[in-house]
Amino acid sequence: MLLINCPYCGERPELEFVHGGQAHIARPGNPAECSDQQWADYLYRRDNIKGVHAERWRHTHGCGRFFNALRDTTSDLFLATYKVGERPPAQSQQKRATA
Amino acid sequence: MSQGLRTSSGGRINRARAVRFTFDGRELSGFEGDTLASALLANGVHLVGRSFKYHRPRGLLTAGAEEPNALVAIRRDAARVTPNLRATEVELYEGLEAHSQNRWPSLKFDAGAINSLLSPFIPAGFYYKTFMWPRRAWHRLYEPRIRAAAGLGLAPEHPDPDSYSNRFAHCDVLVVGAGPAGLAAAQTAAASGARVILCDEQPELGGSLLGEADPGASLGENGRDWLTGTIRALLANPRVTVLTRTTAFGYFPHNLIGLEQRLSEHLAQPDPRQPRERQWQVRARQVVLATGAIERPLVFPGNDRPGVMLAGAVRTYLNRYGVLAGRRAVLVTTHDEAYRSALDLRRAGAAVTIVDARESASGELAEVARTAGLTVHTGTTVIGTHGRLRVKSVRIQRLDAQGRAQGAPERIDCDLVLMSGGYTPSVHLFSQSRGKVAWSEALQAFLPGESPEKVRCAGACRGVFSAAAARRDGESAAALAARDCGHAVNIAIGEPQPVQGAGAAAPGDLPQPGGNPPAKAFVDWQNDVTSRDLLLAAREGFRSIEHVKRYTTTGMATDQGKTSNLNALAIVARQLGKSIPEVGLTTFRMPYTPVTFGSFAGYTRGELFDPIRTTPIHDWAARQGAVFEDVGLWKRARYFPRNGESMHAAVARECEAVRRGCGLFDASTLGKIEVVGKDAVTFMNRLYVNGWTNLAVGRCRYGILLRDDGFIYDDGVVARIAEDRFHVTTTTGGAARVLAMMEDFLQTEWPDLSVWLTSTSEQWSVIALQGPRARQVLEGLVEGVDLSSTALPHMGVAPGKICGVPMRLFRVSFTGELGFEINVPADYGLAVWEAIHAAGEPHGITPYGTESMHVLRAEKGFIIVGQDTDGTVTPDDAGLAWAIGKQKPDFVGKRALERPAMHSPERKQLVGLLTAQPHVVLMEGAQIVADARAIPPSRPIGHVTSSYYSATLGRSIALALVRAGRSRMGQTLYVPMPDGALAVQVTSPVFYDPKGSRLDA
Amino acid sequence: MQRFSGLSLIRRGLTGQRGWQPQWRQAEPKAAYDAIIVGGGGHGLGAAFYLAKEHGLTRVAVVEKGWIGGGNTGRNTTIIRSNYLFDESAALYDHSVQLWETLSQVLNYNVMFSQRGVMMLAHTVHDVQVSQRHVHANRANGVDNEWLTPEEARAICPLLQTDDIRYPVLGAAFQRRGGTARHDAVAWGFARAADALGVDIIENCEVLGIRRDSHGAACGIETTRGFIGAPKIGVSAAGHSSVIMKMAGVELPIESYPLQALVSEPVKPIFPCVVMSNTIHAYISQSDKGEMVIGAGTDAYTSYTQRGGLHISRHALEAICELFPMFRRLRMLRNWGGIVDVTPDRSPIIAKTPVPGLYVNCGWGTGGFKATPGAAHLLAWTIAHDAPHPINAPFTIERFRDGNLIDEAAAAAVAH
Amino acid sequence: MRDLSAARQGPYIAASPLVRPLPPATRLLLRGDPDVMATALGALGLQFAETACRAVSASGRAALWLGPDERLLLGPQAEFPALSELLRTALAGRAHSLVDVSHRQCALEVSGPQAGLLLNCGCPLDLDPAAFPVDMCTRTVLAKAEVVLWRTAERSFHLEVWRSFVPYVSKVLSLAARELTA
Repeated sequence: MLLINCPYCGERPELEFVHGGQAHIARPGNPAECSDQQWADYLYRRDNIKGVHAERWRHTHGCGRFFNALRDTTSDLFLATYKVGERPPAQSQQKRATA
Repeated sequence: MSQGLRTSSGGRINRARAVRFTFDGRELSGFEGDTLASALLANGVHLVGRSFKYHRPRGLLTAGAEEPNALVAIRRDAARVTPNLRATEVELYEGLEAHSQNRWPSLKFDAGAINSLLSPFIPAGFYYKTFMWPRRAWHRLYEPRIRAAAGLGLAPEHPDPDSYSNRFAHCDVLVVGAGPAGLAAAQTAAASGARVILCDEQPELGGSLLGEADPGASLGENGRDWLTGTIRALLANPRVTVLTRTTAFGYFPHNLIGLEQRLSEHLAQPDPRQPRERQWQVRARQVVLATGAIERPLVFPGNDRPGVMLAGAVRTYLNRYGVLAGRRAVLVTTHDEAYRSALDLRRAGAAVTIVDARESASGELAEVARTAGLTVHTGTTVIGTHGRLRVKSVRIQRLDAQGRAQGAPERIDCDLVLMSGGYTPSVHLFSQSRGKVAWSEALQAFLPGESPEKVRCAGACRGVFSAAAARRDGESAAALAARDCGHAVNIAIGEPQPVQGAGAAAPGDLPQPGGNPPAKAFVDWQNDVTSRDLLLAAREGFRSIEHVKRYTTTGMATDQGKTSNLNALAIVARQLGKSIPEVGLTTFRMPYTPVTFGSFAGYTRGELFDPIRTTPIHDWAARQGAVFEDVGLWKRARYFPRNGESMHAAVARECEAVRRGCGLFDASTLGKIEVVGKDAVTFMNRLYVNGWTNLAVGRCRYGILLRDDGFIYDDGVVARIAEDRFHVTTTTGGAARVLAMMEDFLQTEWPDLSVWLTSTSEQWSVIALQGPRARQVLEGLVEGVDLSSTALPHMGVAPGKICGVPMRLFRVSFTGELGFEINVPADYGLAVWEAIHAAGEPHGITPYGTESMHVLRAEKGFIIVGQDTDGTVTPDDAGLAWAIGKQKPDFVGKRALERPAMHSPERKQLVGLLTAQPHVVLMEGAQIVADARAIPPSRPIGHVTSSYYSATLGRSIALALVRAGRSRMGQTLYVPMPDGALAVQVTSPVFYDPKGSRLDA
Repeated sequence: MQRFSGLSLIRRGLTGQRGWQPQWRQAEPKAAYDAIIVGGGGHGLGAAFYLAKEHGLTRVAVVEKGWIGGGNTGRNTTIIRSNYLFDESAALYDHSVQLWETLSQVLNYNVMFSQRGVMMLAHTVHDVQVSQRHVHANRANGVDNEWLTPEEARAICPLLQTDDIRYPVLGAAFQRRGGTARHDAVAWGFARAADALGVDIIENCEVLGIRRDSHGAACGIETTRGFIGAPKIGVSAAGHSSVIMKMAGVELPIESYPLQALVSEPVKPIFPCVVMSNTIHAYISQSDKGEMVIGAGTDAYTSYTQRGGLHISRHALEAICELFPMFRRLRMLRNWGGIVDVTPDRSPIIAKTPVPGLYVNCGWGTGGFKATPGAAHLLAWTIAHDAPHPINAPFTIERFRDGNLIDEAAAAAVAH
Repeated sequence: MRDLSAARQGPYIAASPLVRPLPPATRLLLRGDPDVMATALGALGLQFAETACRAVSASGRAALWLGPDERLLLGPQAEFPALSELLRTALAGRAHSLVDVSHRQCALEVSGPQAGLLLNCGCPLDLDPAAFPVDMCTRTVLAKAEVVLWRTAERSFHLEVWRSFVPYVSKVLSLAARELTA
């Protein structure tokens, strides 16, 4: 059960959250202009990074807000969490996540 | 039956309280404070079990949780039988009933022992090489035999009446293990004001000290006072939670530690209302592991006979339980520490001979032993033992530096053999925290290094073995931990001292003359893995330690290799010509020791397995004898049988009532979302397929929601309550999903929109009143609303009151009849339902359930999302393309609908099916084929989604998804069934009042 | 290859079993091969075996980062079944079950395939509809599956609690040809047989890059033990498929999640078949050693740590204790995790890729073990023919672009 | 035709020593920007503050922060018409959402020296006063239900539970309480 630092409420147990998949995949502004491949990439293609990646969480049983997080998928430790619309805090990709 | 091996005095037992117990039916007695193991030993019982594969007679090897042999079943009553418990962990209580396992007919005479004779032909992994001929024999002949021979205890057969509890907890510093290091750590952390949890698997605090003749003496200055004072202070401190009989079994991400607390296992009469065990989930800001070390056995031929035990264990049985395990002992050791056991035995009156495999034994303890008159053989190995159900003698052989025999072997008669290969620091929990362990050549052990979690190790588990040093180590670890939690540390504590070597001996097997690997030299007691098995594995190409473990099953028994892993690793490394760190350890996994399934479930069982959600009208339906079905977490009335009616008969009656008079249906479980804001209509347009701009206030529309893959996700009636306020209904199962999807789009894609969502699913109780007489029933009850068709047409909504209660009145119909859905605040639901039911008596009002609702809506060809759709159905497939707002530039799913596969003529389309024989009702899920004679694999062209007998139409009807269905109107297709294919005709999915005239009554 | 049999055991027993040779060679990587398989699990080793056995390609190498069978092959709950809903899936998984039925004899290695039956429980009206659709669809596709009443289910599995539990069992779909097998033996059996046909099995050899020639075709792999060339590269790396395929610029629609499983302490035989329940998320069978083997769900977030949260195991054991209340007193012996690569429609990808000469077998999610011989056979065919076999033709990467999803999960999940 | 406006029927609540049902109340779910919140709380006579997870209460009324744009406004049941009207006029013309959820959920009070310990049978939060001080409030989970937890005093918590989950939550608390009182 991870401990997740909600940008609004502070550190809370994973049981209050729902994972929202990879972050920063914006829905195409004008879908009609997308090719089938572009639309399929929006729906299905995921980087599935082994290492530090940006992902979405929603504090469903909490403040209800979506937010983003940088997590190292080889240790499950969080580097940062930040609100929707903000850029990921500067993290060198290789920096190993320490607790 | 006197306790033959009980010492006259000493031990932490209560000699004034005798405790009677039975073992395999034999009446025995021990004392309060005994474990089953110590009590058995006290009665001279060494034979306690039979090994897994060769069924060899086995005695106690250890005194703790790492015991591989003494597995017993404890029986309280027929429903409370627990298999595979370690006798060393079972605390004795009056009337305890213990049974040995894995032997038939008895422990002394076990037929399974035949395997021991066959052992040359059934080495490790033999089952991969045989049992393959003839092919069918595996299932009928070989496998049943193997399964019968395998397994240890008997599985419980009756539902477990005991209850289990769970608790979340938080602390600044969690200390695991209450030995010298752990006690010091807990006290230091507590002194800083930190919130501390201290847990230990033993019933008593003290850890390794409990096995000493004079606990505390080894703790340095004023050791004894410090020990008693520290324990008293910890128990009295409100900021410290002390949990004995509690095992830290798992280390999870972000310092979440799982603890298993045994609450009543040690009681003769546990209170049935109290839980048997409690599972704690502790979130600790800092963790100090003080988990001690486990003594390593030695590997030599015949090292598994009852009476061959670990030296530390014998010392514990003597000092802690007042049991002298034997009178004529032989200590076989490669480690100085073991001499303490010899000296304690000597003091208790036993004769002890010491066999030290090392060239010389010059340690201080060795000198004490010699001066005490004990004979000490050095450079000597054990080449065999003798004695079937109890060790009777050992054969030793002096070796020269090159390992060659020097002089003749010598036989020493004995009734007890102590062995010690040194200590293995317990790094299980540290390793679970994904901490890296590093090999210490000096200590011949893996020691904890760095971990990504906030954890420190102290004492023997990081190689600081002496009690005094462990105490200081615990203090410094806890001081740093408390400081990292922001608590001031008042006493000057330095950094933890680096670990110095203590000249430990290398793990592995004792040298044998001529170097050839001996027979029956056991590495893993419980799984009967010998050093020869390890050599066979290496010979067959299993070189990774993980391969060796899986091929030989060493370390895979219920003790999970606590006494075997290091020796196995060393033997394999030597065979492969590699160093031990090069070969490496296998993965440590939770749980540290086995944990009861029931405690993982905790309160989540029976009625509390999942919440039971019921509507405000549930009790009324129950009183009417309704039969309920589960829909998600909800209970929904399915039908209302009267005087023994079948579901079929009840549904026919209910449907008749709706079609002719009026019916009452509880629709409260539907999801409801209030969408409010000036951009509400823009939001709804972007989300649902329909156009909403032109929906007038006071009107409703059937909405369809897709996901961006173009497939139907949910549907429901959407009402415009005001210019900026929509009342959106969803399916029962979709309530939470749809709201989450809406919040996702609003928060992350369209944050500019000024609109907010509020769930009102449980604010409103929803009473559906359907049927030609519905309006007459309502007229007398409502006020402030005109029920006429002109004022309130089909798909209209109006505020008002009913029986003085505020109401939102919908004119909607899921039955095809004149229909209303009366939404009232939930607490009023029951009273209003009863009022409507009473008012409807003269009109033949009849409650109906979900089954009738399904039939009525199917007669109208209305789909049920989740039944007629399955996540791969588009609006056009379901014949709902008309609902799509044509001018809208975009909605969720629109782009996906333009993909080639969405326009393939071969897509499955929703159609009606009428069976050739009208009274045959098709099975839902049945497949549809074009050719009656098709034999599998017959590539079906569709399947039946909904199928019922329609009382209204006097025949069966069905809806189905069929490839190119709409272009097959009138065609005959076939539904293959086990007893022949059924002919069906493709029709329109609307079977009743196609023009919908009854809706506008 | 030394023949395995009861006789060989007895014969070698007389000389202390010292006559056995390694079951596969510790091969040193050669400079070039006809084909390379990346990933030494059951699928990869099997593909190499079929390449050699059925397609005559003997200059083949299997390259494994760690020790063979160390990935999902060594971490699953060993369940085998083919009662999948869609025609394409039924054909794929039943192809595998048919190969399982003779695998011990083909490999001369007892993989202990035990057709003890797999029972899928239905707890709600919706479950009953979904299960019966499976039964009918399977029968139409020639896959055995039968509908059982609660009484018939209890007759087969007497311990099953069907009534007075939160979600009473309303019936079950039972596939008799389904069952379990010994997972390690599958990897070792394929390795031994492939090695005997000349395949080089190269352990402790991690792939660092995929080299492509001037035309963009795959021509070899960079590894921790040097470059190894081959015109055909089949990637079968389960949870690490994204990592490997990205080395050739191929993006996949998969995400890697932790999947946990656990075993109880061993007890005498008491559990005759495999029981699964989607509604309360648990599946269970008893190994031949006597341990209850229980599968949990995936964790909520992607991860390569091969471990999961305590709440996930708790959730699985809640369900097991509900269905089998006598198992509450059993104790968990060991809990572990693997990395399962999940596609949006929960169906695998066994296909060519946009890069000529590069083939991929991935996306098996939680169902890879049951497909081992089938997937191996089809991957080998696809590599050998540079074209998919009819059975795996639908399982392309492009299906996601065109919308031809084979969505096994959707059908079960939606509760009206 | 009878007037049923007094005929309310709440959900079943399992009794247990530390848990007491609270009477029906007015509940209005307000969503909007901070300035809308400030106006609304001002109208209700409550001290506005932006701090997350904090509740303000005075003279029988309360405003619970549930999210950056979401507050649960509580008041006596009888004041429902007055409060609705008061807020409607105060917020007229302002972008906001005000929805009556008075019947959506029920309130339970968990109090006594072991209140926190009891809640921790199913709630994973640290309920030590230092971590969860008086007037802290938040949505969270209790076993398999979502609840709103608000510490109203050193040893007293106010629980908001959706109607159909009340039997379940009260039964879990009743079962867990057995271990504490023994």
